[in-house]
Amino acid sequence: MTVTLLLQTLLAAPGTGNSGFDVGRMMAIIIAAIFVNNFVLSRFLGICPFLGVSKQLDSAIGMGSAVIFVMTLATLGSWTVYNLLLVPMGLAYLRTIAFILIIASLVQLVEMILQKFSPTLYQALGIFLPLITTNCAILGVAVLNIDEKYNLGYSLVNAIAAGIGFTLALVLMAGLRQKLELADVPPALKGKPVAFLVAGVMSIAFLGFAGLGS
Amino acid sequence: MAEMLKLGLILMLVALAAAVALGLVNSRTAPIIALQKEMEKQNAMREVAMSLSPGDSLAFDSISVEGLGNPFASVDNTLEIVRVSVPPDTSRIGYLFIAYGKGYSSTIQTMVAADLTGSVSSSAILYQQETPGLGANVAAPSKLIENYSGRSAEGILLSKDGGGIDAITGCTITSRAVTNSVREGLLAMGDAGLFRTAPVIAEEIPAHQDSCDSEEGAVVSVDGPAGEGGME
Amino acid sequence: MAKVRTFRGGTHPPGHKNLSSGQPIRRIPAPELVIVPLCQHLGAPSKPVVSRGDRILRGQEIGAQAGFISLPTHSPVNGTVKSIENVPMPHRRTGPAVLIETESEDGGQVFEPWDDFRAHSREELIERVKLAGVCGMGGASFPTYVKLSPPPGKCIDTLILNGVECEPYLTADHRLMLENPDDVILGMEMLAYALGVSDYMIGIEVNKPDAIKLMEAKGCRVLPLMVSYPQGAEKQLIDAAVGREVPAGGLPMDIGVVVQNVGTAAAVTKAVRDGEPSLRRIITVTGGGVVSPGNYDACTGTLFSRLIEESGGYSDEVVRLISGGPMMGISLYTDEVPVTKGTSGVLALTGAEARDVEEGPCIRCGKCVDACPLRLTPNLIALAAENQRWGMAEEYGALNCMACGTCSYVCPSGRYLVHYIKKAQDAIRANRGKEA
Amino acid sequence: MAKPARFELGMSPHVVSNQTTRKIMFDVVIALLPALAAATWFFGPKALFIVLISAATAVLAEYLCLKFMKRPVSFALDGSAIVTGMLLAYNLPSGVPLWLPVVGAAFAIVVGKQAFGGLGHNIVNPALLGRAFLVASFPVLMTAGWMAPEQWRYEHDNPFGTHAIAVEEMAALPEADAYSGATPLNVLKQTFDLDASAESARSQGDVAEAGILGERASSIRAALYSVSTYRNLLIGRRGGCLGETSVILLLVGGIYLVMRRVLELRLPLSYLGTVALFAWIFGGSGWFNGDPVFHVLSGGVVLGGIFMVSDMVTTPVTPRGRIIFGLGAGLITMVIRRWGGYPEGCSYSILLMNLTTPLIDRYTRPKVFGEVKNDG
Amino acid sequence: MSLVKDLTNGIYRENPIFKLALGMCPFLAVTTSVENAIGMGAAATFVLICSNFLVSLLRNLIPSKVRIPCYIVIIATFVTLVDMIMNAYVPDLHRALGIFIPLIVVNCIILGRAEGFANRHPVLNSVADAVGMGIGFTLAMILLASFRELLGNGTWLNINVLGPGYRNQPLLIAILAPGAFILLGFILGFFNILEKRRGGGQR
Ligand SMILES: Cc1cc2nc3c(=O)[nH]c(=O)nc-3n(C[C@H](O)[C@H](O)[C@H](O)COP(=O)(O)O)c2cc1C
Ligand SMILES: Cc1cc2nc3c(=O)[nH]c(=O)nc-3n(C[C@H](O)[C@H](O)[C@H](O)COP(=O)(O)O)c2cc1C
Ligand SMILES: Cc1cc2nc3c(=O)[nH]c(=O)nc-3n(C[C@H](O)[C@H](O)[C@H](O)COP(=O)(O)O)c2cc1C
Ligand SMILES: Cc1cc2nc3c(=O)[nH]c(=O)nc-3n(C[C@H](O)[C@H](O)[C@H](O)CO)c2cc1C
Ligand code: SF4
Ligand code: SF4
Ligand code: SF4
Ligand code: SF4
Ligand code: FES
Repeated sequence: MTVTLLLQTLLAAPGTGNSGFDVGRMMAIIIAAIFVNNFVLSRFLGICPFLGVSKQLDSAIGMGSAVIFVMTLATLGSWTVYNLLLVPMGLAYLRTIAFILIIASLVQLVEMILQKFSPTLYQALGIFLPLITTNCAILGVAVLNIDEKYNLGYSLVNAIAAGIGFTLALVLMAGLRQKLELADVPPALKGKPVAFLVAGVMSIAFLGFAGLGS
Repeated sequence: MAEMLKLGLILMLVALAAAVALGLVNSRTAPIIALQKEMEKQNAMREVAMSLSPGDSLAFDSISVEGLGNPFASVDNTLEIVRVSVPPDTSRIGYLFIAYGKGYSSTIQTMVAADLTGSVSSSAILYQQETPGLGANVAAPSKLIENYSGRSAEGILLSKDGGGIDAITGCTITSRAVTNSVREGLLAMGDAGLFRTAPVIAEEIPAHQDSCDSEEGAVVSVDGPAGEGGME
Repeated sequence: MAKVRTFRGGTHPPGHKNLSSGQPIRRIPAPELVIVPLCQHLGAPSKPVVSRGDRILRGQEIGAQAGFISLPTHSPVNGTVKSIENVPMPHRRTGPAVLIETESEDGGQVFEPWDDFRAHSREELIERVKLAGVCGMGGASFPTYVKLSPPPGKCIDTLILNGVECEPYLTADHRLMLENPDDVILGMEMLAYALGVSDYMIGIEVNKPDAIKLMEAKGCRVLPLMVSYPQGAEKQLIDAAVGREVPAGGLPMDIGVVVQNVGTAAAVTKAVRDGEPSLRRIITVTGGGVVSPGNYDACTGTLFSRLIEESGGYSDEVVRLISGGPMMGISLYTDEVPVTKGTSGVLALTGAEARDVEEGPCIRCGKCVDACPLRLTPNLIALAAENQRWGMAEEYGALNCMACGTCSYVCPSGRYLVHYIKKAQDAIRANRGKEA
Repeated sequence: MAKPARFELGMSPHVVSNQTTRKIMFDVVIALLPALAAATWFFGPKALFIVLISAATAVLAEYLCLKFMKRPVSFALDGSAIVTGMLLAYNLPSGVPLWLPVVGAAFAIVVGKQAFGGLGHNIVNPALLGRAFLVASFPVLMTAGWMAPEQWRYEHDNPFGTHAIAVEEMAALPEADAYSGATPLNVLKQTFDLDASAESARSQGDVAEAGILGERASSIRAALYSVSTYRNLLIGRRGGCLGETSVILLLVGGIYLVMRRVLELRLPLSYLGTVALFAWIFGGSGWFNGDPVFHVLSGGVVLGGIFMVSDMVTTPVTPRGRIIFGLGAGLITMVIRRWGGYPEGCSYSILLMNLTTPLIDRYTRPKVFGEVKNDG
Repeated sequence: MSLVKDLTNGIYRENPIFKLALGMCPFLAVTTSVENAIGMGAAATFVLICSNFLVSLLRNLIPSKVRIPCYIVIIATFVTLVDMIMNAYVPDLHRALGIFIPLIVVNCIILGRAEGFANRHPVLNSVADAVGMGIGFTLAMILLASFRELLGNGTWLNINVLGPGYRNQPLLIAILAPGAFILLGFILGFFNILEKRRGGGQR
């Protein structure tokens, strides 16, 4: 009884008593977050790790998985705190502070838990976790979910899909950069400039997804 | 242990100071923000509703109709509608509502004024974040929304979809989003019985010639003066 | 004729074999001065055992075997040792050689001729092959006796004689099979006996139908092969002939096969039946750069210039001189280099024949990938090597490359793929050396 | 008879095949000519003009870049820039202003090719990048510049000409829309829109309206999926980008390339095959009732399949990789056609798959000779 | 002397964007117009100055173990302040900058300067550093925004520059996402060339 009530509350759109989870809308959110409004290539979120961790394919995959993981957790934490704590208490203006603290402590927690219980996973993801605290894609997804007024279900879907979209861009970028390492890039454009050009080219290609799912 | 306590205390202190500072500023800015929003909306409402009865000063009161849904509106499943009247007469001369449509890159909000027969007298884009130079052109006084005027739900459909409204070139998605959201809003209001007759071709019945009478619709609540029943 | 087989990949450069394939082998007498290199085989050079002024006999050992992978070297003439010095070699570097002033060319039967080799034990036969200094005549000049003595545990079941001669222009093996089939077949039986295998055959490409017919008529088992370069490479030949893949980094004997060139077989026959060490070989002199191409039977230590003379000298358009075939041969700046046991051809190319394209960037057409018989990605290895990314080159399999040149041949951008890959191999090996 | 003092030295192999990059590129130019003839026939001399301007700009841009970067300018004449310029022009509607190909070709060469190091180093197809750049920059010109075939010969009195897209039922569509969206795929996309409207009418209980809309959609589709449409698509009498219309003449070019051993068939076949398969699966209004023939013949997939999927610089080099590339591009093409914002997905699908090329190459590198046995 | 150095440091020599490549997301996202660039720059500069000031002031009071959390709280506080103030007084700009205002929190220029500079320097220097970094960030944004607005819309700070003919058919892509990446790529390349010229001249 309480459990159903709790579930209903959690799945509800904020501000109303309705719960709802429409598969069609979920698909639209997923497609939008991965392809149409890709975090990196269209929304400009998470550019720093996108540039910083895309030199090697392995680290790109590691970073991507870590981001998906943390995004999901951060969404869970931030959505719950915001809608079940801050809003009822009239403290919605503390959103930014609350979210950044939630994310920072979540990352700490995850790091500790991983280190203790799954050293292999920690080995794989560990070095990326501290980087993630100050990654605006994570805070971005938490804030976007509130701005879009998604209920918890949609928020989680959006978070996972955004993480996948980030990973997709990162992995493609890593492949392309490894190819470019052997290319005869003009000296003036070597390094960061050409990385931005690659991102621009990717971003143009992703325009092909425009309108998908709408 | 004492060390930990001390650290925790310092952190608490900092957080507390922050919260207090923010609370203070918030208490200053919150009313301004609310007022700002309200002013914006009032202005938009006045501008759009003017077409219902040019020259008169108007009064608004909002009603909410349960069951009129719009998945993109902030408030699920409830289409918020404002009744327009010319004071001191309390009889309505038409309605205002905001239509929400998912466009190319944003949810576009269109404010629509409809007369009692269900035909649009004017509309304006309240919010959009479409591509500048492309979809964003709907917000510039565009032929698209001007074309709604004088049409009822039936007529508000893109030519491509078999209706008579021409899309903005290269912006089918935006155009369709706006058009369909307006159409759906009107249809929903018609279904709720807010219009006096079943929607008719606008030219046949002159606008605002009738007085207030029965509202058999599923009106649930009639709020006080505009501004408190938020249309956000 | 049996089913025609082949391997996957490869290419098909124009053969140009008819320049010399109709020319019977001509025996060239030894020149007045023979320059006998002491490192005609793969492995450690033999140690000189004669000194200046010594009078020596044909077939006499002038260099002693200097290790396991090494062979003795013999004098091809009767004469006087003039000097021992470093001379330019066909592989472009210099190497030690014994210079001998020729007096005559008779004798040379230094071992006891065996009428019936089966009357002797396998070990005796292998010992004879070693003492006679026989090494592979198909390219790598690997000491043949080593190949005949597999380490314990390796079980050899198949012997393939390599009569493929897939390099364009070259016809020495072809002429040998036509003119001296009995020596080749007898040699093959001797090799089979030494290895203890009963399954042996000879692989010949179908552009030599007369050789296939002749060998078959002599009762020899022939595998006709489609014309494709580099079918003569042993891994590809084994794949084509018996459908087995030599493991990467492994040797043919790992899968129970030994491959020997037809010329090697003939040399074995000479050593066993006639008791004569390895002193001469058959060489094709050809290309548009010589007046009348031909095939010659010359003794080791004969200068290339002498062979060219025999072929009527250079034509006017000659630009490039190559030891070996056009695909794997080495270009020389001088023709004053001696014939070795491994010299299969001397090629003089005109400007029109020789490669004359500027190198462009790789356009990733994938032709090299499709053509590489070892299924490497030559374009990627080369790119990595150009950027000194040795680790990446190794990851792409640079060490497997056998330098057959197929990739460079097909590349429309004229990229020096083999060159880059070889550079990567050197760097990788050097790094390994450092680490070790 | 003279013996040179010294022979030239060179690395083995000392002989090479007679295929060169320049020959390959000019073979492609030759193979593109039949389609150019069709473009000129159907869209007038302006089409020819656009192609010439685009190719000339491409070569000039390449020359200037090479000069600026102090690289051998002879590369500008290796033919690849001409191919890029021509293919970009082939991807433009014939109604565009003449400065558009200049901007597009310059972008294609400078940003799409030279910025990454020139021939062989670019990561995506320069011509398609140029097109996508133009679509994003000038969406109205690029989506409304269609001309009806042979219109130029009928002056301006009848924008449709007598043949138009040879779909009589098109007359049922409002003139303006039909004109600006005169390509077959545009028409098909509009039937999907009609279906959607019918669906929403039905959900609102307006069954009659739904019936009418649905009827209209399927009657237009029936006209599209017909032999007379196929015939027009084959010969090129239809609206569309100027180089994509005549399937037969494109195929003539393709066969020439195959004969000259320039075109390797794995990519085109896997691409076109995948388009056909998914066209059947979801290219229609529901499931498993699409028309593969219509989908393969219309839009740019034949042009893309023969000339762009096969641009070796930006597609995988490995045999298996090429098949995977074709599969991916075919799938994305059909997804965009069916559900995306654009009527045609060919160019974006190839661009998107270009991005995956390094990954595909990496994971499909063939097993080195002898490695299989080693594992066993 | 050193105050001036601290001030100019961030403008060119250690420009947060061109040299340090920090804070890329807001940089790319809000440079669609010069107006937005200035707004974002002002907001970030304000937060930078306040947080550097406060951090420098409190640097001896806060134990190092809780340093980072305290900084985060301080920065987030100022960000929220800016958020509320902009929302109240410049609502249009607030709407245009959208989610990137709260994201100033994670902009590592700010945390980076708090941790890397204010933590070790006196108040005055810290403020100078913040002003310099803020100006550097703002100027960089104005540079990119100028290109994007001019090419993509034909205007500069909403002033019509390139004429109605151009505005009819602008290079729309410049204000779209790809335009930001590509233009920034070329700007960085241009700086590389400049740098090399200067280096070459000195040698
Ligand atoms: C970068 C970009 C931005 C676009 N922005 C919009 C937009 O804001 N509104 C819109 O309707 N279409 C937009 N489109 C175009 C749509 O994807 C689609 O092509 C168009 O709606 C088709 O309209 P048409 O049928 O009128 O040509 C955009 C396309 C691109 C590439
Ligand atoms: C270090 C080394 C050891 C070899 N050991 C053997 C061997 O034990 N048995 C054998 O049959 N061949 C052996 N070979 C010979 C090779 O299998 C091969 O015949 C030789 O490298 C020449 O091949 P090619 O002419 O195709 O280049 C060896 C080669 C090398 C380089
Ligand atoms: C690319 C390549 C092509 C070769 N072609 C031939 C050939 O045509 N005939 C031949 O006898 N050996 C050829 N070889 C050498 C063989 O691989 C092998 O070493 C030889 O047949 C072994 O016999 P041998 O030791 O008697 O020389 C080739 C080697 C390579 C790497
Ligand atoms: C079969 C073939 C197809 C080609 N297709 C294209 C193409 O679609 N777009 C293009 O810009 N260049 C194309 N080229 C030319 C060339 O590969 C191109 O300029 C390089 O991508 C530039 O590095 C093609 C070349 C060949 C041989
Ligand atoms: S290259 Fe090697 S395989 Fe080919 S003919 Fe010459 S020796 Fe034989
Ligand atoms: S030279 Fe090496 S890489 Fe090239 S084809 Fe031969 S084996 Fe393959
Ligand atoms: S053949 Fe030459 S151009 Fe083609 S992929 Fe190989 S190296 Fe590149
Ligand atoms: S904190 Fe943010 S802006 Fe700074 S480097 Fe990290 S991701 Fe980039
Ligand atoms: S500012 Fe660095 S990830 Fe967004």
